[in-house]
Amino acid sequence: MSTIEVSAASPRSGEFQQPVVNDFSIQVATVNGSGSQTANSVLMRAIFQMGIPVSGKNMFPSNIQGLPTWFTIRTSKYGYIGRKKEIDFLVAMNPETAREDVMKLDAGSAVVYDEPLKLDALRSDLHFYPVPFDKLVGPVCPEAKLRKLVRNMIYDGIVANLLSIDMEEVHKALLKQFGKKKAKAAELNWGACQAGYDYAAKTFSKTDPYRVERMNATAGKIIIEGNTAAALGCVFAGVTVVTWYPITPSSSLVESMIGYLKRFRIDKETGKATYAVVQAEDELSAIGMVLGAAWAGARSVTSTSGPGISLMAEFVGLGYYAEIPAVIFDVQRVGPSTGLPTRTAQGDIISTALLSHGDTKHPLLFPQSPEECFSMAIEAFDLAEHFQTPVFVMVDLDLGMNNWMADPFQYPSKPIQRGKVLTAADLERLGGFARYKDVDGDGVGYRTLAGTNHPQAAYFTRGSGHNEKAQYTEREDDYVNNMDRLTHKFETMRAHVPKPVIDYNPKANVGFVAFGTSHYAVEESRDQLKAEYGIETSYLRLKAYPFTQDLLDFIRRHDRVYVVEQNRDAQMLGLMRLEYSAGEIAKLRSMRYYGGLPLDARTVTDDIVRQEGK
Amino acid sequence: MSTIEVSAASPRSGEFQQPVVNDFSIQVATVNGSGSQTANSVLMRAIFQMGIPVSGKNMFPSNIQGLPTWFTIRTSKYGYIGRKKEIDFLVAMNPETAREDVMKLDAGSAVVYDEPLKLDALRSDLHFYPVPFDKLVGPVCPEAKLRKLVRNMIYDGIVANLLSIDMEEVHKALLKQFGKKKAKAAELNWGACQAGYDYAAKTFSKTDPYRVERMNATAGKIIIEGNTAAALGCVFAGVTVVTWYPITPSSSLVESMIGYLKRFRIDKETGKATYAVVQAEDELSAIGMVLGAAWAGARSVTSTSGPGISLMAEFVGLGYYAEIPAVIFDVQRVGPSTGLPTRTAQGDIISTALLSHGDTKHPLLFPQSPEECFSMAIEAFDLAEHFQTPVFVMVDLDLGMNNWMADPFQYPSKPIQRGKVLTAADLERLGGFARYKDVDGDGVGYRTLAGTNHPQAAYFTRGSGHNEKAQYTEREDDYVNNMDRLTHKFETMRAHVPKPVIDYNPKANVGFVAFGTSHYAVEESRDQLKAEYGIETSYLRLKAYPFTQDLLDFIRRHDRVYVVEQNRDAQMLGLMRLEYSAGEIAKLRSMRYYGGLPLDARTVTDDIVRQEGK
Amino acid sequence: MSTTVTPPPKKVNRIGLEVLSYKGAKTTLCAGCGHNAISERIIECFYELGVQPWNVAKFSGIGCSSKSPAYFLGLSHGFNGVHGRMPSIATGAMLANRTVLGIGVTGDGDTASIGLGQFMHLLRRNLPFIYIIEDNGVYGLTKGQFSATADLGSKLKTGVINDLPPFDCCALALRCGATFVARSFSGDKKQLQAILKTAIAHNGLSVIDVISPCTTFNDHEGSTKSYSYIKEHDEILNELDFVPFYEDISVEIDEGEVKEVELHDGSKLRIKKLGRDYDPSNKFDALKAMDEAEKKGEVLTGVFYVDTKKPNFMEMLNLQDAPLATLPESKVRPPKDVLDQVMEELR
Amino acid sequence: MSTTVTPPPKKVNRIGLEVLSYKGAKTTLCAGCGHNAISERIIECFYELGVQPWNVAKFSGIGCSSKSPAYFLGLSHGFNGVHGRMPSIATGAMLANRTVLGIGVTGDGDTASIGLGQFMHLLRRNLPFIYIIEDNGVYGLTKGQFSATADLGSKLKTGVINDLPPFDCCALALRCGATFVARSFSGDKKQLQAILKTAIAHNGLSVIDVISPCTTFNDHEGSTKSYSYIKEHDEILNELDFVPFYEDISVEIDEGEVKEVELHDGSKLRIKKLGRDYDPSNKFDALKAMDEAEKKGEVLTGVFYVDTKKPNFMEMLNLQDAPLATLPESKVRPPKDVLDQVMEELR
Ligand SMILES: Cc1ncc(C[n+]2csc(CCOP(=O)(O)OP(=O)(O)O)c2C)c(N)n1
Ligand SMILES: Cc1ncc(C[n+]2csc(CCOP(=O)(O)OP(=O)(O)O)c2C)c(N)n1
Ligand code: SF4
Ligand code: SF4
Ligand SMILES: [Mg+2]
Ligand SMILES: [Mg+2]
Repeated sequence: MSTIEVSAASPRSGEFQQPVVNDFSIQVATVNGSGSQTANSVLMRAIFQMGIPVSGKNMFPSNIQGLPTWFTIRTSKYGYIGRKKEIDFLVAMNPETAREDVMKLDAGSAVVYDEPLKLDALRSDLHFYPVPFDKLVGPVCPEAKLRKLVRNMIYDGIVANLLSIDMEEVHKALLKQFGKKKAKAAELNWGACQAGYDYAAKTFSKTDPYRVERMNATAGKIIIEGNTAAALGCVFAGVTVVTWYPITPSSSLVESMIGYLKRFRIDKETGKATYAVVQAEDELSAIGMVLGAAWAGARSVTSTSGPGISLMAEFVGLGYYAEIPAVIFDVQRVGPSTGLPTRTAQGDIISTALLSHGDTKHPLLFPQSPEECFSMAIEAFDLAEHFQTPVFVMVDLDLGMNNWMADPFQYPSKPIQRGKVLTAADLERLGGFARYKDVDGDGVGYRTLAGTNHPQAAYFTRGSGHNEKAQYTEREDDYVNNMDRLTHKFETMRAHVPKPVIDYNPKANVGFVAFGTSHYAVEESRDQLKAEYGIETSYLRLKAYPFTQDLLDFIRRHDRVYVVEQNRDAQMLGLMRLEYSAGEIAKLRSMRYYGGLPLDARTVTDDIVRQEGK
Repeated sequence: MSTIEVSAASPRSGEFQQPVVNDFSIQVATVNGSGSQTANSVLMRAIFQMGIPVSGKNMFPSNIQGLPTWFTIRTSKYGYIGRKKEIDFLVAMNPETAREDVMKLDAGSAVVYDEPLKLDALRSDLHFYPVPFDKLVGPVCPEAKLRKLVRNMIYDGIVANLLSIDMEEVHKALLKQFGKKKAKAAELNWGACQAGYDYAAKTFSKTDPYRVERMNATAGKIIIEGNTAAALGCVFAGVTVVTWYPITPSSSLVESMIGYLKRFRIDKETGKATYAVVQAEDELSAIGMVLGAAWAGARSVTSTSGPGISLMAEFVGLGYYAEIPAVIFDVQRVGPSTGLPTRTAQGDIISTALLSHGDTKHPLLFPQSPEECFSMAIEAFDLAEHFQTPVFVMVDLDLGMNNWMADPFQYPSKPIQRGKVLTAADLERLGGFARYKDVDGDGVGYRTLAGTNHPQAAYFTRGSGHNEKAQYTEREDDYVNNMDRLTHKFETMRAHVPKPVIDYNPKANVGFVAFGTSHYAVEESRDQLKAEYGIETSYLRLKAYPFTQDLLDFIRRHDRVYVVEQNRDAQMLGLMRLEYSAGEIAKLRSMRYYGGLPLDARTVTDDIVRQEGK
Repeated sequence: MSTTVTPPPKKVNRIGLEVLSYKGAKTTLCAGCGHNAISERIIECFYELGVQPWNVAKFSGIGCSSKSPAYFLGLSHGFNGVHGRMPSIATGAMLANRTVLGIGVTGDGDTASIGLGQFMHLLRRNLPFIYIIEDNGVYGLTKGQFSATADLGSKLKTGVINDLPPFDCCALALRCGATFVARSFSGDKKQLQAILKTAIAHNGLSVIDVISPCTTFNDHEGSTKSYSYIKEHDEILNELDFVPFYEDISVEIDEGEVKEVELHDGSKLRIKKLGRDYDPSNKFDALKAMDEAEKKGEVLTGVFYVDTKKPNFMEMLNLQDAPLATLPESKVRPPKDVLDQVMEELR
Repeated sequence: MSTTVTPPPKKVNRIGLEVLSYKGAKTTLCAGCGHNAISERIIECFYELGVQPWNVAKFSGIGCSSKSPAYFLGLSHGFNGVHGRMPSIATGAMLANRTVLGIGVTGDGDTASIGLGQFMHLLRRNLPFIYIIEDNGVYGLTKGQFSATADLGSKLKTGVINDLPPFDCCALALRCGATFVARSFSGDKKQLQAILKTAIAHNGLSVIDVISPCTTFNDHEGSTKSYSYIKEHDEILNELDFVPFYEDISVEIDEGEVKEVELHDGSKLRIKKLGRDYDPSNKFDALKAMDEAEKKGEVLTGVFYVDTKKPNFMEMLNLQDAPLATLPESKVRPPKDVLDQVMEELR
């Protein structure tokens, strides 16, 4: 339990605080299963509708009901949507955590709280707004058993009033949230919301500096979770076989995919499904089905998290060695083992890149936004089929399960790429084929699909030693040739994986390398470093492993390169160490965070400053 | 099919070949399931009994009967027992491979073959000895159905005569091989052996230069397979729970352990077993049982190969994070996937060191000889219980399944080390404990065993987030502290793992680093490099991961350090790259072989010479 | 060996412990979750029978159900493993220390989906162990997807209907080697207590499938694992009466309709058949009863099968009576002459 | 849809292929291995029924048995996967292309030990697929350890006796959802042919447990899976006669003792009951017959169960008739306006 030294000075007394507009964070502390999620989404959406850049992060426990949950909403006129370390405006609804939540705040922060908690006794340097929620909820919600839920909507009204959030927008957000079907519920909740607003209006004289003002920075944007975006990506990638085994934080990816498939992938003419979704009995089965389906020509995908990846190790080695396309989403959570299932991490990087015994290497993609969850899902299928190998899309809980502002997704510009598949006609023309022959010099052979109507279509797939003709062999030369071709194939991939996004700063001799959700902290930290310490930086955001030439160039052009990642063992840096020469490695530094929360800019900045010795 | 240019010159014609004594290799080419194994062992043992350093390597196919098998016996007065690349003396019994076997030979080699194969027509630069095996076997083996087996013993006689192997020793070896119970079979085979000897004596005038002479280099030594040695190690380590799932090349480790346990581990007083062996339904279950047993205080072990290691990935992560001792033998075979199940490799190094999702790291031991299979088995248990973590012993097929000369094993000098386990008395004294508290500053907490007769003995073990008291937590600080302690524990291990064996050569600026069976090739290659190219080398033989300070010092003391390993991706070198600074990494070079055969010195020498630009 | 003890003072059991010594941490499961009720029953039974808590080990996989061992027997060692693999962990632990009483709590997903293979192989081994399935037909902790025990036609809140036949864990247990097999309902206090106590006294593998509704995700109209559905369809196979070894049975009731089974520790399970003619020592009777219930759409609860004779895993392994975990070095490391002998053989 | 075709010329089948087109590579299994005989039967049946070889896909796990797909149907795609996980691979492939005829060959270790979980879950799904277990009670390829189908009391060459009860794959298949369940013996050419042909014609999951002795490791005195043991204990349940759809049944024999089952493609299986009264469309009859045989120590072979009505996995999934694998982009990528609509919903 943290015990912060607090200045005795009351904020009310004298010294005036500059108004803080569109640049603060709100935290709502409740318990899960209490239905606060709706109220929080409405709040976030209302701010979004006012054109203000906003992000929402849900910190929830690994159970279903009754444990502490925190939802933080960040508004940022600068467009920063990473986590903000400091909480400026707290809504304390959970008696269990209220004390610690309040003690953690910086002086000058504001606290809306449930009156009976008497939090104002704790500190004198905060702005307190006590609210008698139980008193207020009674009149607006006659039905006692609904009050637990409706209660939450009251704080929306309170907050709207204190932060001058437009109630029109709140109402609109609320209606959208409940949808047409739940009109009655919407009305009930709107009543509660207004009650809160009115109470605040007549009770509080605002003393804190926080408020919002309309902007025009969100026009046309959408709000979506990364998992939903990835699901859409698969649907538009033309996925045909989907297998899964539920696991947090991956489940919602497949569950939303199922929803879209049902809506958009039933064949008009036949009324039948153009896809198959199987909830497998476990992850071994899920990946087995994916490999079987892909082998027979389906675009197949499975989604899981760390524990599932570990269980897939043997099968993924088969996929690598038998050369079968597969797309596997790893929505990462904190490990090792069960770890923290509802916290975020980038901790499966190296073990996934090298997954399975023997000499194996797998391509990984690292989406950073919902837009990239969508586009990389499509790229992943093309890549997997082009290179006939399992491809991993490394999402994390923060990206997958939190709500993100995003630009509407681009409809795929190029047609689906199915890779080197020989049809009956091709076979007729060629008079046969050798499955594992490197015909084109790219290390990728030609394959046929079961059921191809030609007597020469067949070949025998196995995880044991095979020659170019896919025949069983134990010969030293056959085995070595095949393994060398696989290496060559992996090298060829470098030119085909998504290229990094690079911001070269001619003034910088320090460079950042980051990927996935670490991006948001790095982006903001760069501004902090420059503004506060005059440290100029360049930035390369990785999108894929194997690395492209760009990374090497980037390292060479800087004196020190900080690889920022959310794991303990500097795993991405490790992948670089595995292949780079001493000269580059000498320049690499590590910035790691592994506390399970979405990475924030201040943590990055402080660490870099320390390492830069400033 | 290789087609070698061969000189027309016949060996018989003119030029005299220096006799080659105790320094050549014999290869017997047969099919598996034909019972040649006995004949080969007898041959090897007879030479061994003559005091001549000898090694035998069986190259067998991944089926049970009827495919080509090669057994090579190497004699070396210098004591080299690695594989010799060149075959000097071939016994060609397998029609299927005879032609290629012969074409591969260097000029001047000798060939004993089954007369009908007419191999002498193939080349004129070899010494051919045709033998009418079917004619010879008839008289000595009236029973037709036994002839297939007895036939093999004939070539023992032939070879004994041609190489002047003492028939007394052959007889002794044969009797030992068959044991008292099979006296009749022994007699029958001895007859065949003599028939072969006599036939050779009266038929051939020896033209090849190869023969053996008595030495005194094997006195007191034993012949044993690495797996058997490891099994004995476990028995003398006081193993109490053994679980396994059959897999080549690991099965024989547990099967021989079962044999010894039955003989030596039945309690005299009670007549009951002081151990439990369970053939599990698969490797997930095998490792689960090991973890459960070790958690409850048993010394438990399982043995498998690559595919099993992959299946254990999730559970091993639990072992790491819940901190449970376990000993896991990985008798490595060629991967990825099923690969070549009956060929050897060192290909699971990096994937095992980093096995499981999230941030995980595991200690690995690398036995190089039967002696070390025995001693490291014991060390592995002590290490696992001391550090409360899974420990892997990385054997390979060559060491595990081939016959090796070895010194008799030393009886353990120190008592069994059970690590930090609190008894009821301790708890009484301490008045409780915190399972994951770093009391001693070594990162290792104290544990209690289920069934400890004390109300404060209990704690709750989980793979999810926990604090020092082993209580469930999702707190950032708890999680980070715990993960940092685990890192500290791993660092502490460096001082406790077996130290490398180092041969510093003051004249050398080139160093070798090798481990396991790569040692034999390196040892011989060093002599070749010095004798043939004047290249002086130092040598560090690794025994364990994490690395000790010695490795760092070794690298620093040399300009170039070649890491020799039997895999494609330079996995051990990779582990060094993950932790060393640029300066050291700049010195590291890789020598890799991944053809599935035991590594030979010539292959190493040629590659080093190439890299050294000589 | 049944002895008469003077009834212990009101607030403590026969080994002098209060019920508090059998409780665990505060539950984090949902209010009304069937699993909580089962935890309560476990606490009561271990308390009432006076089992030494620190001679018990608890095991579980992953799931809401698998969390529950943290909420009972706080003085017992606990091991919350990985999803679906509890049987192997428990087997290892029981082998390491056969003197410890082992109890496992798992879910239907943990047991019948990902864990089916381990469950089935545990059955073959007849390990002395109590295996409880808290069966709600869904994956609670991952928010309510169907598990492999979901009944045909059962409906999710989302409207999805299950079209795959369920695994009946009791039927599998019966066929594949468990020696005490029963089904109960988290809401049936008396029946569940008798079954749990029998399992505690039994010297072989006990498999108890307890229908335990998930109030949050599977307690609605259309679910076949809801409280109301079970209450309507619960068909009680037999009436049970457990008599601990340390209690005298004074009143002998009419033998005609009661079958008495003497358990390993001398306790007795008295089974009163209701209506149907049924012999709980006969596998095939049990299977028939289940099949009929299945046809009629009944949820049959009670004791299906009990076999006190079949050798358990420890016996098959001819295992030491003393725990392997703590055998002294003298028992587990053979003397030097043994090594010398082996070396000689290899010369 | 049964049509009359003029009998094809002597050396080719009705689609004009010679038997050679149905053979595979030379076997690398031991001489006398039961698995080789099964491969022969497979070759014959596919040839005689005139199945298009390149419209067949072969699947297996790891083991001697699992090697055998390389030794038949050389013109069919084959997938030799990992140990015990063939069911998932096959399921995926069948979903990708439902028009392909899928046949899986596996071993008792592959199916009942490491693979039991996948096997059981495959059963639930009633995937249209032929699942053959080449059952020798041991792990052949790893040199003869007991598998989970080894019978109680069976002895290894080393003298070790099996003391764990076996899994009966047919009983499990029956209970858990397979719609054609049969057991045969690699040595019974006629029976095995009729069963294989029925499986080829069946439109659901066929599970065929074929006792297939391991001559090298489990064919000795004391083994219950040896040729001689099976020959002595083989108890034939029913006599089978398969009539392909393209052949007229002229002679109608006495209905009294023959049950005729019409299969999906119009072929007919005619089952002549021997002695015991038995209805192969009744699960419970089948289970009873098995249980009795078990008690008597008989190895019951024949057709246990056939159900041609139960919906298969493709139907449950409401799957396209055309192979998913080759659906055109127009069918699998929704048009732009759909994406726009979704984006609008998310604004
Ligand atoms: C390997 C692995 N896969 C998936 C999960 C996610 N997961 C956690 S609990 C659970 C299912 C629990 O269902 P059940 O066993 O029925 O327990 P219940 O919550 O219903 O009591 C799943 C799939 C996991 N923890 N580990
Ligand atoms: C994961 C894994 N574990 C173990 C093995 C070793 N292995 C190969 S085949 C086999 C058993 C085969 O037995 P069965 O399925 O009965 O086939 P059979 O050889 O008897 O025909 C085993 C254990 C493996 N290949 N993969
Ligand atoms: S989700 Fe269901 S199973 Fe989980 S605790 Fe809540 S009620 Fe129980
Ligand atoms: S070992 Fe047995 S199962 Fe394998 S091929 Fe030989 S006889 Fe067949
Ligand atoms: Mg459940
Ligand atoms: Mg078998």
